Order: sequence, then structure tokens, then C-alpha cells
Amino acid sequence: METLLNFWHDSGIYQLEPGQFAMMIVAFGMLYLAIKKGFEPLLLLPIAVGTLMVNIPGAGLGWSAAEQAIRTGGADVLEQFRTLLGLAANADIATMLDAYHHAETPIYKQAVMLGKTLGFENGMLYTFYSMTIASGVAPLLIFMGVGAMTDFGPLLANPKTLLLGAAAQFGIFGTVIGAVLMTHYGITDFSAMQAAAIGIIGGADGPTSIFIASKLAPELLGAIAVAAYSYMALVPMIQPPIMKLFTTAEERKIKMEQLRTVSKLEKILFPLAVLVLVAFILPSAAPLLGMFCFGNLMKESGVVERLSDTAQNALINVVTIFLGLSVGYKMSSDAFLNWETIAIIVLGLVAFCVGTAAGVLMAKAMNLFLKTPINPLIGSAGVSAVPMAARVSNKVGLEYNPQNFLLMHAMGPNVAGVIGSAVAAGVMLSYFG
Amino acid sequence: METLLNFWHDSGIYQLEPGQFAMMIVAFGMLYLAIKKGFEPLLLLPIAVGTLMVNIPGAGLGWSAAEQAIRTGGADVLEQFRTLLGLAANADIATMLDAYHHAETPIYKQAVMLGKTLGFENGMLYTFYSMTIASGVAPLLIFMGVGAMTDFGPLLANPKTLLLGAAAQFGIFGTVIGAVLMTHYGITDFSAMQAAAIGIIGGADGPTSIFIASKLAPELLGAIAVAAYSYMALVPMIQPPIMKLFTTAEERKIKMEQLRTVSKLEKILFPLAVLVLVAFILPSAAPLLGMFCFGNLMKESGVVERLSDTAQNALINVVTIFLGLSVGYKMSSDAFLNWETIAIIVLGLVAFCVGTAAGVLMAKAMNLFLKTPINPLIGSAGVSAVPMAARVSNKVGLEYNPQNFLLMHAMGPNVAGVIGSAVAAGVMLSYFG
Amino acid sequence: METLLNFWHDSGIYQLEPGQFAMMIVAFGMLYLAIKKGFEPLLLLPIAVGTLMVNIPGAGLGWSAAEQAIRTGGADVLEQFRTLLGLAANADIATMLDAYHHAETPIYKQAVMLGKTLGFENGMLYTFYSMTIASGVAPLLIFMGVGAMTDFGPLLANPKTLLLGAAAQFGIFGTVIGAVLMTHYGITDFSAMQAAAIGIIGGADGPTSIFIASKLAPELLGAIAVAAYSYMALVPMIQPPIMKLFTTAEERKIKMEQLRTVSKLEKILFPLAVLVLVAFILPSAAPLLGMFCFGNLMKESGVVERLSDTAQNALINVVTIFLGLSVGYKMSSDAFLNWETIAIIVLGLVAFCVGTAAGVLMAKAMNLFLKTPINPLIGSAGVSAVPMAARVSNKVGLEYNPQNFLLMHAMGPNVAGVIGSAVAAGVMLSYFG
Amino acid sequence: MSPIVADGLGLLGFGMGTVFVFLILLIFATSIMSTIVNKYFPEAAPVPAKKRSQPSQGADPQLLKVLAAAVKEHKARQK
Amino acid sequence: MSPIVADGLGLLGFGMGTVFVFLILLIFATSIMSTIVNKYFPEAAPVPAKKRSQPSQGADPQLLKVLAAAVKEHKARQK
Amino acid sequence: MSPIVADGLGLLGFGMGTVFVFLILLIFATSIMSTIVNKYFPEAAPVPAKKRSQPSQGADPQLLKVLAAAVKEHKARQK
Ligand code: NA
Ligand code: NA
Ligand code: NA
Repeated sequence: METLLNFWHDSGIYQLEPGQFAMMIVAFGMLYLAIKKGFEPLLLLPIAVGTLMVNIPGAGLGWSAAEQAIRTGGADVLEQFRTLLGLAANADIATMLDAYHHAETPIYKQAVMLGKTLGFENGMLYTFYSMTIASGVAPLLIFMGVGAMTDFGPLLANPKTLLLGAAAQFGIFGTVIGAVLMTHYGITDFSAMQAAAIGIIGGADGPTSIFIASKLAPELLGAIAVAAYSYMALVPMIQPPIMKLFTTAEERKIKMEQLRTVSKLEKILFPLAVLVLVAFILPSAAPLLGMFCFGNLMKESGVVERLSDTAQNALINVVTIFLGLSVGYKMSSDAFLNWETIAIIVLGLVAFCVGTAAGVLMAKAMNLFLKTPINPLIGSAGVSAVPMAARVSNKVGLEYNPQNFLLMHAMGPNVAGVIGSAVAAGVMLSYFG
Repeated sequence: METLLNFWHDSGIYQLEPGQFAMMIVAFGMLYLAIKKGFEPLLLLPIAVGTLMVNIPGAGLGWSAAEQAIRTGGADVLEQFRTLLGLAANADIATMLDAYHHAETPIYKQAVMLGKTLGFENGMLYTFYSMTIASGVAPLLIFMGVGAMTDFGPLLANPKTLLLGAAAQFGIFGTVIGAVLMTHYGITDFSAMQAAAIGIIGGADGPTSIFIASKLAPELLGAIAVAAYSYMALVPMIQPPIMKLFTTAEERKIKMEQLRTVSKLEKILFPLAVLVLVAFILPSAAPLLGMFCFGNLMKESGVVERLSDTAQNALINVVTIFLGLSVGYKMSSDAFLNWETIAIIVLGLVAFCVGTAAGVLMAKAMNLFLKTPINPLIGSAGVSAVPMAARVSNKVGLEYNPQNFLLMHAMGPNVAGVIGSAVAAGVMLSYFG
Repeated sequence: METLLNFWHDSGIYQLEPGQFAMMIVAFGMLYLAIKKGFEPLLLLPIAVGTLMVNIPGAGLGWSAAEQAIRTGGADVLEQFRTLLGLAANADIATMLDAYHHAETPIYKQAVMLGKTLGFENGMLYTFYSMTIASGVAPLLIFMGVGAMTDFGPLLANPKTLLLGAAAQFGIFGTVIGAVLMTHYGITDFSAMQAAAIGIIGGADGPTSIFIASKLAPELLGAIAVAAYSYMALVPMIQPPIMKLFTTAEERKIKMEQLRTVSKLEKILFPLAVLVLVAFILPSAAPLLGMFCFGNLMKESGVVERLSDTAQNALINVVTIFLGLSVGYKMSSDAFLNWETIAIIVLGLVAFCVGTAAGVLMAKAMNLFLKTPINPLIGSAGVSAVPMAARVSNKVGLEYNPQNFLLMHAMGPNVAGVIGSAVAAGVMLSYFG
Repeated sequence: MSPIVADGLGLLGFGMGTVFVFLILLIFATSIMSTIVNKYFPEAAPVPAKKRSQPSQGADPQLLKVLAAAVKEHKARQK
Repeated sequence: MSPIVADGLGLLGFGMGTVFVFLILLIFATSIMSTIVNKYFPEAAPVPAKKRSQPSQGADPQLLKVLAAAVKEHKARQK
Repeated sequence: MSPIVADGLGLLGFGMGTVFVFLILLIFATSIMSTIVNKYFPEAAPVPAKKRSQPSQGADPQLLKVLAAAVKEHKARQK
């Protein structure tokens, strides 16, 4: 009878907390968006499954060895953790967990190590998170793969569109100001680092968002990743009204002449030029842009096709699977179900809108100086979200001039936006580093 | 002359122990079975090579940094290990190795760390074993890949065949009883955890067996893995006599009507249903079944084909290579060449027979209540060993009724058996956790 | 204003050291060779990018957590490192870095761990290096992939060509003598281990060179890897003059009869025979040759095609990417820009020449005893550099006898050279182990 | 009864009990799910998903020619 | 001005400043590079490289390679 | 003789010695193995292994599906 009772106490229903149940609903919502609506399914589907898993009551998939030890260890185990955490001998488990989660880095790391030494094990999702995100490796490898898929031809044919990619980053820093003001007026309680991590959502670049969040505000990583990928999927709905708001029908009809062909050598030299500029101006952007340029160089050099192929396929796919599940580790109810998440979602939307507007307005400003005007609709592509944003420019353009194909012209600012937000990420790392 | 002597002392022939030689013979036997007889070559071939490697005298491929230090370190190194292991100052190397191998987890882990700090290195197979099996990662990734290859359509078309997959798990728990009784009567000296790990062989599921053995009885992992994969390969020889023993010719001729088509949405919802049930009822099965359902969801959702492809191919292949070699790490002569291994092999055979019989008898029992009877030959497929067991059902069925194709009907209990043994594995982890 | 100044101090141009600039030039030189000249681009391109990255001023991609802590940590952090490194309380950062880099293994490892415990992180390239090269895993996996690509058919048809692969290893040990004499006469200051690591360049085998250098002389790894791959690419230019110097026109015209067909079973048994010989004679060669034989067995067994495929493609490509970048970690200016590098380059060239000559002369020596003479041009293929060296033999042969196709005959000594240099590597590990 | 035999029987009881409870619940869940799906979402949901993997209508003669040539060459190479 | 607002404005200034400086420098670098390439290395370099990825008329060797791999894999899976 | 030169000569001797001993033993082992194989298992062993990769006769519909998918992916990649 007693064992039956134990078994019931071990079951999920008995242990289920309302927050966990709510997060399961959130996970199902993400699955619906990913599968039925096609919202960035490559990331949202694994994130959703990771969310489900981490919220399974009692399974401890997201517990470190330390948390495992504190929750399930005997009196002598608890004693050692109390000493390490500097707690009184009668501190209960909730107090210990709280102290552990908010411990300074050295103590935190020693606690995890103590747990492992005592024979406890890290949960599966904690292991995945440590290996892929906390180490920074996974976003970098995805950046390498994205680099190997990127064609800088349109950008090289019309390098001044780099300015559009620069302007659109205003979405990032404008959002930082928004987050900072929300804190200033007492609406939220974001630190400067958290505000910066939230702002990067406006870069419309999933791996960059995850990379920066893992460095500056890991506690917000779940919400930031979900917001970033969701809005990237919503680009076709968010951008057109803004694009139309800031342009006249006349401007939208501006026809752009065909791009010149770009030679192979230019394409090979471009990633090297970016890398040298990074080295000389903004070393803190070196990991992200270095791996990106490496991927692109593998592609354009044409001599390492088997490596380029692997970077674009097997490797990026493996990393994506683990990255998605690992984000799930940060989707526990206490990290996600609070006002900060709402604020992040609102600010993320603002970021996208501001970035889109800044790109369009920059294009209009450039037209004041250029002999051959550019169609301001391609400015919105500067937020990156490759190639979705460029397709949106093309589609809106066709609505007003069925002969005007903007896709290739928009690809220039589009890939410029990727570089732009990686630069912005580097600034943030340098500012807080 | 002295150096020549040293060289001879370093050579393999000089150092070769009879046990190592015997294990090399075992390895060649496995290679013969894998290559010539086609016994689960994907696993048995790497396991055999791992076995060869770990038994190379003096190469130390299976030594941890601690063992390397104890075997080859100087006096000061030995001194530190004696202190850590609590041994007298005159303890010899054999005593130290023995103390190290049987040390409590905290001491064991500290010894490995001490070895590394002193500049010694883990051997290759020890490294692979730690990364893939001890961490639990490799079996989970294989389960994900298997999930991505599994079609639950036949099961969804006839969900009551889940009962056959449940009944066949009797092979697992019946074998536990067998192992326990052998110990009770003094034939062997298995602990309860070892008995449980041996029982899981009856699940006819290689990765599950390795996963459970690594948690409950790592010292038996080699024998358990080899037994599990060997018997899975022997399914076409083991099952038919038992199937015929428990059925009448009339029953074997029962014709089953064609299965209804199953909609895409049902296939998408099924892995989610399993995952929710796991969350609510048996959280300890979450890692195995979670990854399995994740793989299946990737396949069925149809929106992440590149991830599903990678999970089924590149990733599972890489993991299989390392998993096989790593099992070899547990194939040292002192771990394998003893009566326990014989007992495990006998018990594994019993497990398969009992599971097969239980599945068949369950089908017959169900026919007492069902209007449309099911062919009891599909009951044997409940042991899993996908898709071998289902093919056996089909083949035996065709012998008695050349028009009766049971393959699709047997696929239902066959995949149900996978879920069933993962559930059984969860029960064991929960029972001893 | 002050912050602007800080920003300028953070920039790369401000921090750029002349050595870093020079290494960037070196990197661009390697890129030119890899992309334009086709010099082993699969390795040289990633190495070049790694070199660029590690020399980005201030980015710290090659810093361990300890170096990161010493360079950027506060007073209390420095205090702890001074204590660990046994330095005076007023030791400055340069002194500390020097002490850290030259610390004994236990202290070095404790320093890295201290850095991590204090919350600092290993730089990206340091992480890659630790995981792939320091652990020894990457060269071993490449060896496995190479094994899965190797056809021992020609060797089995004419096993006496193994002697040519043995003779060519004279390049390795002759170079060791060269390095040792340079030290003896005060030209350089190589230790015996460094001399051995340099000699292995003569094996014409990239992964073996990296593997041995990482064990015996990690401080020279960058130069050794670059020299090894560069000379492998230069085989078509280095070898022909030497081959002609040591042969008469008559000898070069010797026609060899067609090789017999080799049965599948022989091909399966050959890697096992190698592995058994390794086990009995030279256990220290077990990791390299074990993985090589494993790869070959996967290929020849024909029963694990999906594993063999993965070993030859996805896995080896992934490993190559990381291996190349990781070599870059050892391409810092202070490790590369010195006379040792020049000496290594000179010695590497000598190694290739000596090995080539030894192979050719061995063939001539064998002809004194053989009834059917062999064409001494295939002797040069014994240095390995598969399949480049065999193609060179073929090409030179065709120059003198347009009907004499030596390619298949040269493949025998060519793959024998791979085994030969792995054996030589084992001898070195055993000698210094 | 020795403690290890008790453990064995305990595992047998809990184990087979849990396996049956779990799979019986899964039968119910699956049946209900299937009923709902087939009643309220009959083949509507799967269509767009299926489209992705459906072989495009119309046989592309050139493609087939290329394929035939490829297969032929592949087989020739295998010999 | 509270310190966090100062941080925000600092980030805005440095951030947008650096982004623009970086990308403007990149425009110059790219333009100069393109000019030099098109003047001194006009299409000479790319030709041999391009050949690799250009879809050749008739039988595409890369396509054949992919097909061969596909056939091999398919057969392996069928076992 | 300085110790490092001694080390070098030692390596030379042991190294070339071991390399030759190893490879000469391998010649013997290989020759014996080949003789036995060709005498007692002449071409019998390889046949079943070869069968696996033999192209099946006739057009395999599943094969064509795989090929179509391969072409699709290849073209997608080429874009
Ligand atoms: Na962006
Ligand atoms: Na089963
Ligand atoms: Na060689």
C-alpha cells in the first residue's frame, strides 16, 4: 500500500504545478504555429518540444546535478550544499534552490560540480543547453551555415544598399531605449544588459538573439528566442503596412535597373574584407562575423565544396535540433510566465516596426542625394530575416508596378542587415564586456 | 640491450593476458556473426572492433586518466592516489586499481579528475564511453532517430493492438523474476538492479537496453548489449517454434481485414498524446519516450524535413559508430568472461521466449472478447525488434494461408512494443531512482 | 569623451601588434595557396581562417578562461592567479601570462579551471582546440574516414610493395637526425620530442602529423601542420626530380604486369590482420591504426554501408572544419614567427626528399632479388600523400613509356606508406611515453 | 521471502501494472483523438501538409530522360 | 538622468555610430576592391572556378553524382 | 655523443627497425592469409556480400521516387 502511494507521489499528475500546465499549453500553441501556420518550424518545433519536456513534473530534464542533488539528496548531501551556499543548517529545500539559482558564478559552478562529484547527473536538457548555448558554440555554427548559404552578389553589385542595412538596426537600439524607459518609469525592472538583449530581437536574426541573450541575460533567453523567431515569421504581416505608411505610391513604383554581374573574385574577397574590418574596428564581433565569413568563404572559394555542403546541411541541421531543444530549457514557467515576457513581446514588435520604418526612411533620405533613385520599398529588407523580408519588398513592389521585380535589389540590404545586426551585437558585447 | 628489453616489455605479446586473448576470439566471433551471418551488423561490428581495441595489451584505450596514472605514474603520483583512495602507504598497484574500480562515486570521480590534473589522459574508448553512454546522450539520440523512422499508421488504425505490445513486456519482468530466483538459490549473485538491467534484454530494444544498463548496472553493460543485439538478430529463429506451440493451425489462418487509412493529423497528434501521457503518469520515462516522440513528430509534421532527415541519417549513423565502439569499453575480459555472462545469455533467451509467448497468448485472450478476431501470430511482434518481428509474423502467417498478409497488422503491436519497453524502462528507473 | 577613448582603446587598430599583422599576411598567403593554387584546400583554408581569427587583436578567440581572467580580471582575480602560479604579489600581467603559459601540467590545468570557476570563458578557438586536437579525437576520426576511403586491393595483390612503404619512412627518422644535429650544432634548440614531432612531417600524412605534434610538441603544432599539408600539396613538384635522379631511363620503362583480382574476403581480413599485428607488436599505434582499420573494415565488410558512408562524408567533413580552425589556435605570432618555423620548413622539405629517395632506392634494391622486377618509380609513392604520390609515379612513368600505367601498382606502396607512418608514429609515442 | 525476491515481485507487479495502465490509457486517448479528428477535421488538415511531399503532377519527360540516363550510367558503373 | 537611461542612450549612440561607421567603411572597401578586381583581374579568375557549379548542358556530372548517391542510399535503406 | 643525438639515433634505429619488422610480418601474414583464402574460400565468401548491392532488375517505383526527390533537392541547392 505504501509503495503504491509512493508510486502515486512519483506520478506526473500528483506533482503537476499550474505553471507547468500553463507552459504545456504554450508549447502546444507554438506547435500549432510551427506546424499549421508554418512559423519558422525549424526552430519553433524543437523549442516547443523542449518546452514540453522541461515542464514534465518530476522528470528533472532541466535540472543540473546540483538541483538534482538538492531536490532528491539525503541529509548529508543537503548539509554539504548548505555549507557551500552559506546557508543556515535548517534552511529548507526551497531556500536552498533559491540560493543556488541566484548564487554568484563561482559558487554556482562549484555547486554544479559538487552535485556531479556526489554522483548526481545533469538532466538531458541542461546538458544540451550547456553544450550548445552556454558554450556559445551552437549559434556560431548556425552562423557559419548561414554564411555558407548567403550570396553577397546583389550587395556587391550595389554596395550603397549597405546603408539600408545599417539604418534598420535603429530598431535594435530604439528598442533598448524603450526597455530602458519602461524601467525608468517603473513599468518593468529590466537591467541595462537585459534591455540590450531584448533590443537585439529587432535584428530579426534568431541565432544572434540567442547568442547575445545567453551572454547578457540568460534568464530571458526563452522569451527572447520565441519572440525573435515568431516575429521573423510574421514579417509578411508586420512590414507591409509600415512600408506603405512611409512611402508614396509614386515612390513604390520606382523602377530599378538590373544589377551588374559580380565576378567570383569579388565574392571571394568580400568575406575577407568584412573579417579584416572586424579585426580592426570591432574585435568583439569576431566570433559571430568570423564564423559567418568563414562559411561564406567556404562557399565562394569553390575549392572546399564538401565542407561547404556539410556546413549548410548535416552540421546546421544537427545543431538546429539541439539548439531548439536547449532553448526549451529556459522555458520553465517561472522564467516565462511573468510580465517581463509580455513586455518583451511588445518591445519585440516595436523593434520590428521601428527597424522597418528606419530602413524605408533611410532609402528616402538617400534618394535626396542619388542620381538614380532607389525604390524605398527595399529599405525594409534591411532588418534581415533573410529572405523573407526581401520577398516582402518584392511583393509590395509588384502590387504597384507589375513589371518591377525588386527581389534581387532587396537581397542587398537584406544580407547587409545580417552584418548590421552582428555588428550591433558586437557593440553590446564590447559595451558590457 | 637494455632498451631492446624495454621495447620487448612494451610489446603486446609480452603483456598479453589469457583473458585478453580470449576476448579477441570473442570479438572475431562477433565479427563473423555480423559480417557473414548479418546479425545486426550496424552495432555488432563496431562493438567487436571496440572489443578488440580495449583488449590490446598495454594500449590503455579503455583506461581513465586515473587508471593510466596508477599504472604508469611515478612514486609521487601513486602517493596521491593512495591518500585519495584511503590506502596504506605500501599498497601495491593491483590493490590500488581494485580500490579505484570499486570506489564510491565521489571518490571515483575525484580520482579521474586527479589523474587529469596530473597530466594523464583518458584513453580513447573511455572518452567515447563517457561522452556517449555514461552521459546517456547516445541511446537518446538513437531513440530520436528511430522515432523519425517509425510509422504509427498501422497502430493508429487498430489501437487495441497496443495491448499486444503491453503483454510482450512480460518477457522483461518474467526475466527479472528469473534472475532474482537464480540469486535466491545461490546460482548467481545478481543485485536487484542487475536483475532489472538483465530483464530489459527481453524488451528486444538495443538502445533501451544500453540506456538502462548504463544507469542500473554499468558493469554488465557489455554482456547485456551483446545479448540484446544478438537475440534481436535471432528473432526469425527464436520466435516461430513458440508461435506455433501456442496457436492452432486454425488460428494461424485467421484473415485480418485491411486497415483503414490514417489521416496526417492523427499521426501528428499521436506522439504528442504519448508525450502528455508520459508527463502525467511516468515522468521517469520522459527522456527515452520524449526523444522518441520528438523524432516522430519531426517526421510526421512534414514541416522540418531537413531535421527529420538528419535525425534518420547523418546523426544516427555518427552516434551508432560511437555507441558501438563505446560498448567495447565494457568488454574487458574480467567484465565479460565469467558465469554472469552465461547467465545473462540464458536469461536473455528466456526473456525473448516468454515475451513472444505472452504476446501470442494475449492475442488469444483478446479474441475471447472481440467480434472480429485477430490473428494471434501478430502477438509475437509485440516484443518490438522492429521490423524483424513483424516480418516473422507475416512469414509464419503466409505458411498457413498464402493469401493472408499480416505485415501491416503486425506493425501495430511491433511499434507498440517499442513504447511498451520504454515504459518498462521508465518503471525501473522510477523504482530504483 | 572618455568613453569614446575607451572605445578607441578597445578597437583592433589600437591594439594591433606587428606580429599579429604579420600573421594576417601569412593567413592571406595560405588562402592564396589554398584557393588559387589548390594546395590541400580542405585543410589550409580552415587553418588560414583560424589564423586570421586567432590574431584579431583583443578578441581573445584563442585565450583560455585563465588567460581571459589574467588579461581582463580585477585585482582580486589577479591575486588568486598569482597565488596559484607561485608569483610575488607585485607580479605584472606579462609575468603572470608567461608563468601561466610555461606552468607544469597540473598548475596549468588548475589555472584554466580557476578561470572558469571565476566566471571567465574559454575563447572559441581554444574550445575547439581542446575538444578536437588536445583530446586527440579529431585526427583519429579523420583516420577512420580515410580508412573507409582506402582500397587495399592493389596492396593485397602485391604485398611485397609494403617494403616500399617501410623504406620511405626513412624520411621521418632521417629528419629527426637532421633536427637533432641542428640542435647539437647550436643552430636551433629543439628537444628530442620536438625533433620527433618535426620528423613526422616526412610521413606525408596530415592527421598523423597533427596527432603526434599534439602529444609531443603542441607548441610547434601550427608550423608542423602547415608544413605537412603544404608539402603534401607540393608532392608533384618535389618528387619527380628526385625520382629521376636515382633511376636510369631503362628502369623507368620497366613494365609491370596487371595485378590479380583480390577477393572480398581478403579485403575484409586485411584490416583485421593489421589490427592484430598492432595489438601484438606495437600497442602504442593502436589508436591511429585501430581507427584506420575500423574505417576500412566498415567499408569492406559491405554490411554497414550507412556507417561507412557517414564516416567518409558527413563525419569527416565536420571534423575537418573544426580541425582546421583549431590548428589556427596554434598560429599565434609568437608561436609561428621565429627561426624554429624556418627550420621546420627546411627540415620538412628534406624529409620529403629523403623519403622519396629511400622509396626509390628500396625498389632498386628489391630488384636485385626479384625475378619479375618492379618499376622503381612506384617506390616514391611509399611516402603516402594518397593518392597524389601514386599519380606522380604514374605520370613520370608515362613520360618514359606511354603504354605503362603505374597508377594501380603505385597505390600499393602508397597505402603501405600510410600504415608505415602510423607505425612510425606509434614508435615515437612508445619511445617518449 | 528474501528481499531480492520481494524486489523482483514488486518490479513485476508495478512494471506490468504500469505498462498495461499506460497502454490502455493510450488506447483510449488514441481512439478519442481519432474519433474527433475524423469527425471534425476529416482530411482537411492533412491536405496542405501532404502537398509538400506529393510528386508534382505531370511527368516531366526531360526529367525522366535524365533520370533514366542517370540510372543507366549508375548501373553501368556498378558493374 | 537615471544611470539606466544613460546606459540606453550610450548604447544608442555608440551602437548606431559603430554600425554606420562599420558599414560605410565596408562600402568604401567593397567599392575599391570591386574597382581593382574589375580593372586588373577582369573575369580571369572566376572562369575556372565557375565551371564547377555551372549547370552544363546535357548530362550534369554533379547531378549524376547526386543521383548515384541517392540510389546507393535508397538501396541501403531498403535492406 | 650528446644525449639528444643519442635520442635521435635511438629513434632512428628503433623506428626503422620496428617499421620494417612490422611491415615484413604484415607481408607474411597477408601472403599466408591470401593463400588460405584463395585455396579454401575461392570467391565463395564474397558472392553473398556482393548480392546486396546488385541493381535489381526492372524499374523500381520507389527508386524513381527517391531519384525525383534527389533531383528536386539538387535543383533547390543549385539556386
Ligand atoms: Na538584422
Ligand atoms: Na519491446
Ligand atoms: Na607515410
